[in-house]
Amino acid sequence: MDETQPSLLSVNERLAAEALIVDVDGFEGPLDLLLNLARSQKVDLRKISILDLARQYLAFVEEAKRLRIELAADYLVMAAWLAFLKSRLLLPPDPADEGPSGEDLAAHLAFQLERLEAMRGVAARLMARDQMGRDFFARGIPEDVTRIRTVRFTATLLDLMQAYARLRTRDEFRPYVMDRDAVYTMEEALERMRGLIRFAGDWVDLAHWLPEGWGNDPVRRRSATAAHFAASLELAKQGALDIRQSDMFAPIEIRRKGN
Amino acid sequence: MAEPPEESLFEAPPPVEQERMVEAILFASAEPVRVADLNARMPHGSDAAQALAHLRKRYEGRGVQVVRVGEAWAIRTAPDLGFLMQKETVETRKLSRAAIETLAIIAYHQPVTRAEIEEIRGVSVSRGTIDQLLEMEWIRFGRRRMTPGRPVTFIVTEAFLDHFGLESARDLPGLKDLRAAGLLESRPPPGALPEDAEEEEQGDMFEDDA
Amino acid sequence: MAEPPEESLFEAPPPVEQERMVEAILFASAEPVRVADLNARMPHGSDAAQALAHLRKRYEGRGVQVVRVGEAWAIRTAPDLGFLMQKETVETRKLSRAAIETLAIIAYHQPVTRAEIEEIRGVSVSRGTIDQLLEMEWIRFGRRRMTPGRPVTFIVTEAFLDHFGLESARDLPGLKDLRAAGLLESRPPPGALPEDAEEEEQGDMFEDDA
Repeated sequence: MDETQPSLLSVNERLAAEALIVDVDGFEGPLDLLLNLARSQKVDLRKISILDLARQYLAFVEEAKRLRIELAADYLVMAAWLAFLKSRLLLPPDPADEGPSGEDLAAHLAFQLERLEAMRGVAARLMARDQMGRDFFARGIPEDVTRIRTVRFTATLLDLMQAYARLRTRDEFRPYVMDRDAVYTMEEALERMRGLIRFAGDWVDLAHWLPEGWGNDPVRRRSATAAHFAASLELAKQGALDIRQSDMFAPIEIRRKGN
Repeated sequence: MAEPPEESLFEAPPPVEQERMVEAILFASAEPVRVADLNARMPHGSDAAQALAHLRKRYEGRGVQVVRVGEAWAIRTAPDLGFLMQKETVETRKLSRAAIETLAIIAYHQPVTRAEIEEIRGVSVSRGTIDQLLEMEWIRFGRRRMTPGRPVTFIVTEAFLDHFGLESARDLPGLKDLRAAGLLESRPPPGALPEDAEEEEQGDMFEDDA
Repeated sequence: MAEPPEESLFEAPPPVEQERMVEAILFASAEPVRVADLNARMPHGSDAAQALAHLRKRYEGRGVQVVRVGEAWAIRTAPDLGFLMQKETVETRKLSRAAIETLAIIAYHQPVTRAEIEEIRGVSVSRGTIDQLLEMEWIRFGRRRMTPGRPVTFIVTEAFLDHFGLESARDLPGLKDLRAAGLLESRPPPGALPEDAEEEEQGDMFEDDA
């Protein structure tokens, strides 16, 4: 369209704008509306006249104002921006101006419109594809994978030794520990662990090393645990064992050094 | 009559047997099965990928087909026989136009941030739209973008590919044309600071195993 | 894409097509399908029974088969491939106290009879405990004892030695070691086994360990 026919253009544009306003609710924002206007130019989107488009959009907003239709704020923001773009496109470029040229801005708007149009096109193509559950189908009677659980029992050499020792000492054990009250000394623990440590080839939870009869009663367990822990530190210092704890409050594990 | 699997532990079963095994596993599962999972379930030394290639050929033109879904494989009925399946047809929830467009933008621009989706559509994306697509398991969160604010990105899932019968995201209709036309580039508006890092990441997505 | 079914209304589809249809329907159906239902779903003039017979033949020897389920038909995994549909998981559990004590007694006193085990433990040994240890292949039957009743004896196995990293049962820490280690805090009670004899026996058995 030519600038020399403003009146004719404006009549057409007003009519078009009025038609659009009827279903302004049907548009998904200004870009959607612009794309609709652009389509009405009936040319390849790449050859679209952004200047005409700006005019059409502004006519639409004018018409809405005249008809006292409330337009959402983003429509007005777009109108302001397009008015700015229009002036940029019409006025000769100001060499002192730093900002992007009107042509750059117009090109970007054209790109946005073309991209939105393209996305709508592929969205439609995507939805037109054969779809599962409508055009093709998955197995109706899936055969479940059954799980076979096998339990493997394990025991360590220490378990074995402790079990045997427990059997061999069972009858006399109780009175023996009773007279010690509830205190297990560090010396006792050290003595005991020196003998035991060579059987700890793998990491063992220190808690498993407590002597029989010291693991259940909390008072006795605390004493024995403290004694064995102190003894472990001593043995670690002497280089007889490694000691580790994976996390705060996690089990303390020990292992013979040089394994 | 069954050949005990233990005997095959150190010698792979003959190719014909491997093909039968892949056939049985794929038939049994409604979900696509990954090649790695096939190999894990088959006797030691089996080559599921090769067996798959043979099986796929065998089912060409049949009532069911062996299809690839991303890194996995499945058996699906031939699309031209859909008319026989009224009984099996599942009524999918009608997607809104916003949801369909958002889905397409995620598929073609992935990984893509919510801001980018909004920039392309020119309107804000409602929480509900994204939620619906997430719930349908057609999209999922991708890696965070290494830009200020570290926004999350969205990508499409294997279930999406499965639903639309796509072998991979590279097989999206019209993808090549869109890319050739430069419509998948993230082009910042003039005057904005170029976001180089982002452009790079964007380019990676479809290239790595092309 | 879909072949419009109307075209087939008055002329039955070719047999190969009918076979494809039966294949797709059996595959996608959530339950076995009767021949009458197949016919009802297929285009007019189709002969589902014949198509089914062809399909059945086609799947002979394949990884899945067309099988009859009551009055209806379904596709199922070939029986010899059932093992592919099983996933084995191994769970590790600690041996029970009864089992570990029984095992210890057998290891230290082998060959030992059940009556002797019970004497040492002071409680009866359940059949299940012995069975479990036998099943784990940590113990096995030794020679029968040449005493009245000729009771069987138990001894530990190679697998037992393997598991505990022992060269032989002689490598088990002896009583002296246990005592030195503080595991034996007192002398064993004067029980059924004469104390001295036992010590001696133990000494014999494990002396190279000292």
